[in-house]
Amino acid sequence: MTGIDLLDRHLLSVLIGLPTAGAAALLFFPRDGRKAIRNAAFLVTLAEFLLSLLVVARFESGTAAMQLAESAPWLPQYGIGYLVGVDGISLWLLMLTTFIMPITILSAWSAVERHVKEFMVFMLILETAMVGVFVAIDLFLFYVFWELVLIPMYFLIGVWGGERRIYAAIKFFLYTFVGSVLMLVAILVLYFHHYAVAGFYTTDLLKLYELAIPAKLQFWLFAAFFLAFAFKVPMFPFHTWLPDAHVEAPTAGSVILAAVLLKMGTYGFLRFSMALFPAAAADFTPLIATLAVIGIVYGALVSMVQKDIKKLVAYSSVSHLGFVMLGLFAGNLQGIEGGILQMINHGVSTGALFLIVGIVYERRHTRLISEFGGLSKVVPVFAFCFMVVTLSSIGLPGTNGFVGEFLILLGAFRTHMGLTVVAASGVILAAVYMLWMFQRVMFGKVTNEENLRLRDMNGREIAYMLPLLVLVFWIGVYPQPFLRRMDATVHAFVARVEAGKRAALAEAPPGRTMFTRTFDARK
Amino acid sequence: MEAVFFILFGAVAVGASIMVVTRRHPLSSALYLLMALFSVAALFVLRQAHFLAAIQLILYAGAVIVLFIFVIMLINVPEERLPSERMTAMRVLGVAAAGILILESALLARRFAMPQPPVAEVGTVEAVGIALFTDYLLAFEITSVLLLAAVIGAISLAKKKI
Amino acid sequence: MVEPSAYLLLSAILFCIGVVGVVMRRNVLIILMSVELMLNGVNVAFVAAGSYLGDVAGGIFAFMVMTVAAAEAAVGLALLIALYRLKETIDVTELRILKW
Amino acid sequence: MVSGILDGLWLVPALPLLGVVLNGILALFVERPLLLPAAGPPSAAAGHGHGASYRTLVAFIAPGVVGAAFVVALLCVLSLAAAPPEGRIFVQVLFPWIQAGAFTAPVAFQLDPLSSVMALVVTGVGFLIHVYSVGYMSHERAFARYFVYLNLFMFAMLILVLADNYLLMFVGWEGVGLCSYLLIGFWYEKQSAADAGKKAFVVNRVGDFGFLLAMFLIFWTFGSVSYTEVFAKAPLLSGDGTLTTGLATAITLLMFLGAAGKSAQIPLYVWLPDAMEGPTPVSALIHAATMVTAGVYMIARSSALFLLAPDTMMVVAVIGAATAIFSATIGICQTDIKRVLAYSTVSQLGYMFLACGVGAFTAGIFHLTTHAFFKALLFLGSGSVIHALSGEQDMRKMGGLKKRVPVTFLTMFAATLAIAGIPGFSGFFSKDEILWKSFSSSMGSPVLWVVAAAAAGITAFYMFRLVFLTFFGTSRMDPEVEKHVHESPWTMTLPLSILAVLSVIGGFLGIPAVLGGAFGVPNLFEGWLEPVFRRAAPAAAHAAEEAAHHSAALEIGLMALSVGIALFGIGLAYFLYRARTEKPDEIARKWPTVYGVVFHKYYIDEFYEWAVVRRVVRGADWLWQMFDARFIDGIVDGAADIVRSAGDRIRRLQGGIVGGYAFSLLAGAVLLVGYILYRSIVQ
Repeated sequence: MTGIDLLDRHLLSVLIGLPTAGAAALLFFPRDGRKAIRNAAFLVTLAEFLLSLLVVARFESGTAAMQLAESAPWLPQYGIGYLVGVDGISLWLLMLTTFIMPITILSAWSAVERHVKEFMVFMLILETAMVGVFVAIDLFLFYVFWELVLIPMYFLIGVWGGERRIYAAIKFFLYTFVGSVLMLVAILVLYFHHYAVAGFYTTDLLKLYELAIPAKLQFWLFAAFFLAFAFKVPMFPFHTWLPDAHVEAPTAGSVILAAVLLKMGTYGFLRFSMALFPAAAADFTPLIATLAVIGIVYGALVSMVQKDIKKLVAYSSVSHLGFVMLGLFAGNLQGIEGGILQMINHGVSTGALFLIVGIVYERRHTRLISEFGGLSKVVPVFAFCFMVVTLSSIGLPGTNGFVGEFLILLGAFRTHMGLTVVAASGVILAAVYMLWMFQRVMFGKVTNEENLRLRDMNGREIAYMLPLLVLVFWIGVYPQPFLRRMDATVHAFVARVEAGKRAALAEAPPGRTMFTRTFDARK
Repeated sequence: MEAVFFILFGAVAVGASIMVVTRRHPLSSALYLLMALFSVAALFVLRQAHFLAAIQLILYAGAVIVLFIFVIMLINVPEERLPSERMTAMRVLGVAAAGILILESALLARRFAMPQPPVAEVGTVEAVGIALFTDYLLAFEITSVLLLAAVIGAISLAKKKI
Repeated sequence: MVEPSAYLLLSAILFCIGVVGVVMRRNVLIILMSVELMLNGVNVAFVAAGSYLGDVAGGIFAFMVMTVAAAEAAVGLALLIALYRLKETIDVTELRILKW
Repeated sequence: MVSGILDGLWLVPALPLLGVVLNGILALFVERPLLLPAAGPPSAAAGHGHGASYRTLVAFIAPGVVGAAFVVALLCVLSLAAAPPEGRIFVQVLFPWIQAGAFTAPVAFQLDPLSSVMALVVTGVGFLIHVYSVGYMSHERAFARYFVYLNLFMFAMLILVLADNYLLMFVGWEGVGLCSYLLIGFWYEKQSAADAGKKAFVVNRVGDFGFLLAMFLIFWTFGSVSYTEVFAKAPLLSGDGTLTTGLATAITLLMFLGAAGKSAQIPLYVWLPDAMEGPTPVSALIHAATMVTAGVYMIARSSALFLLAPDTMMVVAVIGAATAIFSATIGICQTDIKRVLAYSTVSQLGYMFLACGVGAFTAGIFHLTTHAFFKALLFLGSGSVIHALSGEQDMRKMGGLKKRVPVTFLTMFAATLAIAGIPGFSGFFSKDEILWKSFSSSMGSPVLWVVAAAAAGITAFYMFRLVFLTFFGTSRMDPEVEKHVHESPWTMTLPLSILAVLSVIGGFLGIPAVLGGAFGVPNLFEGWLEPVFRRAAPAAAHAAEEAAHHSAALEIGLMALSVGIALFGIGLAYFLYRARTEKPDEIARKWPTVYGVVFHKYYIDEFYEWAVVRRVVRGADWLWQMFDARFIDGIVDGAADIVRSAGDRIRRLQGGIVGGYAFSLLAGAVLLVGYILYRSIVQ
């Protein structure tokens, strides 16, 4: 009984700690016992997922407060604490993380033959870091997890990647690191500003939310946070690390990268940039929405002309993440809920697409579209899965992609009508590039002899694809369970951002643009 | 009186030092080094540092220079295989920088006016000995450890196979 | 009566001659000797300062420097022998394995 | 409010979905393994060997569920009809689908006279085509897969017509687009088929883009996407100035873009002719009878909004008329039997849009219904011909089939008479209604009538050209093909016969008042649909009343004139393709330019290819190669290169040469001492 209680009270800490504990245990496994290592890693991630289901069970959808919160002093003299909790924004991202991990472990079953133990250890550490990012509500703790994510990912790309893995790994690392360093500076500024205003040091996010920050300072802080998150998302024009990282990363790495790591950027915008600096967010909105829309169209166009399937999917991520950003910066309930849902959708659909690419790659060791053709006939189960995932990525009604994209566009239409019209054309382009690719890979006659001997998906592959397909249809047909749990939080969020915006407008006369306001204030 | 000896030995020390760094064969350098060290020992005597002057002679002349000469003889690099010395930009710059450093030091040295000496006997064997075995005992002991390490290090490096 | 600054200047000159030796010469043996010169230059300053200030610490430091110099000469020459065996040269520019 | 049997409304779309699931299981687990290359060399035996039993099962399930859906729909409609005209609307809410703040869209079905007509047409014609498919596709190896798609299509189409809000309609809208994609590309090993499928989907998406934006405007204007609420609020909001004419025009134009994409109107019609790459029953079901009429349905459904935007109505009417005559002229020169029918479909859809554009929604829906009968029949008949000729589709290699396939000939001939507008056949009533309304309605004009009547004449001409080339004259078939000519099995001829009967008598459902009134026969169709359009838009009723001001004599006169034009078209066809068969070639030789342009479909496809497709692809390639790889990555890599080369220079200081290190030591000492000196001087 007490054990259950203890678990309940420290559920999030257990979720953070479990994978690392698993990783530590893996260190004692004999190096040659690959099978045992794989099984153990899978069991750990599966246990993590099952435990995380408890979070959903315990989650109260009626409140905007942080739930399952835990706090413990960490560096009390600096006001830094170990504070974790979930709300409607982070809940599904947390779930997505724990959900996708067992799947990626399964996908790496036979794809990773070298250094299996190290691979699994890195994967598990990565999971700890990702879970930590989504549940941390202390700025310092968040930053620690944020940076911790980089390390295992760097190695996953750099060690188990493709031919240009070193280039890709370093590019990935430096790109995101440049951003996070700026963020660190902004965090410190915020930290000292809080001291100057409130008289004590803290990195507790909820306390920082209550801080009134002058618009001028908000501008610079937002700009610093913006770069950190924009690199991670990645927003156009900061996206070029993504295709390289995706193409070179092993399948499992790509899946995690697409499903979770990119979401850290969008989540950061929501949790930090917009919530802490509402006035600056309002100022930046036109810029960000424009970049998002450029990203949507640009990503789609560039996807269209790719010759490598994986690169195509990577660029399509740029396009999809543009949708997410547009939704978040629509600033209304529909847009933000759509944005959050689309984060999940993108995790599911694009994750699945990378798994699909991984399946062919494992068999043919090539990802060039021109190498394929007519696969439908040879590998029917694969064709079916591929089709469903493709349609979900296109955003066909009845699949998850539609619900997210629809809500985003619906919300954004209210606030940025012209941009939304352009963004909606991304829906057309998505059909063009995905179907064209699908056609070239799956339809036509089998022109390459090697493709005739292709094996269809085996039981393990079907086993990890199936949950994704179920989710595709579940969110597509009945998204209510997902949306309802966001409602209260997003409502409160929109209200807070609006209030912050109004306060800032009261401070500076309306009608000023972002730059005039900021730079005038300096005189 | 001190001034005469200072100029004499100082000039010998500088001259010998210049010869050390300019001789082609290391053996000549070693002998000039010996001369420079003698001069420095004499300067020590001028400053009443008798103990150090003695040590200077015993340690350098008796041990270090002998060691140098021993090594020179041991490896016995033939004349033609001695490294050829060319003037390079870096060397010219090095000399120039050294010149500047001397100049700077000279200017700096003039600015540090030292108090007139309370003539206390600080360089005698007795004074140094008492200091070494009281205030600086730990440092002194550590010196012995350093020497031990040097001995072991030298042996293990110079031995053909360990 | 000799000004203290004269000793300091002499010390600087000896030191700088040693530096020039280190910078200019390629013969490892001579470089090692130049290092000895530099140390001696420093010692002059120590001894002079100690005696002018009436502080025994100057002498003690000079003593320590000598010890280090002896150790350095021993280890340095041992290294030289080892290197000579390996590379058959005492040209310092050819001993570049310090940077791989 | 009616209920009882109506509570089973959800079964109508659910039954085909059940078929999808069942057939899907059979397709994946029974049929797929048989089709794998590893399972041995491909042979027709796969269809009749040990896999035969599952095929029988599929052949029962697929048409069975659709038939059952038809029965349920019929029962529902009958029970709806029992209610008084004003109460003929039934909404069944199943579960909330998307809810976010004020936005809410449930999965809910609405049965009213309009959707019941559509549901009956879709399930009825759909059922017949399913039965036909069993025969037509009997040699197909992926038998179950075909029926999975077909059932899925029925499901999506029924969602489309039964939805009670725009969002759910959009689900069906995209769903049918998907099935169209799957079915056009059914023989995906054929490059042209896969291309055509993709083209259809993408062009449809262009339309969907319009629909989607229209939906956003509707939501932010009306605060809802449910039909009932939107139509109820439309007059109110337009009264208080919230819904300006400009806004209404924007909404409806965007919707029309959607409709034009789905219903293949100018400028988005290009996908439909290519869609003939799909199996013929698919062309009949999707690309003639049901899916392509979704645009018409959508406009009729939104009549309340369209009537608030006169400019849009004019655009719809003009585009409809233009499409009608434009594609009719292309139909003249086509040699592929299915392509002739495809352009004919585009042309007939133009009529329906013309009807909607002049406010005659009832006429549009009526034509939709009769067109579903006779055009499905024409396609199925052509399918039967193709089946008989072992896959030959070129009319120049047919001829004299009248005796060889009598049932097919008779039924197709009936359909031809119907489409040509011969009095007494269904097409006559519906087409003439449209012609009359386009002339007489307050939104119509004589110009529209002239264009439409001319198109009717051309239609009669090319349809009879088709019949003469195919069934009359001497055989031009390959001898090898000729040996195997046979009449189709009953599964195919039975649906043909039923559809033929409907094509002949279907028109009597909606006899124009001017003809029927004399005999006391009411216009059943109009009476049935009237509540929908009156409730939605009193203005429509107003327009209809205005039409009544014109004299009956004028109406009869115009009717006779249009019949005359049609007969002239038939006569010309007889002259050119029966009496003087050498003439057509002569004409083609005489005016090669004109003939060439028409034969190549006015080079519209080539124009799109040149103006849109190639530009976009090249532009995208440029973006990738130049902007992404050179510019952005140039900056990124350039920054890295600067750091690297700087590092490379600095690295040389640490070249491992002791002198170098000593020198930097010396330099450091110089600087340090210099600094100390400087400080001591400054102080």
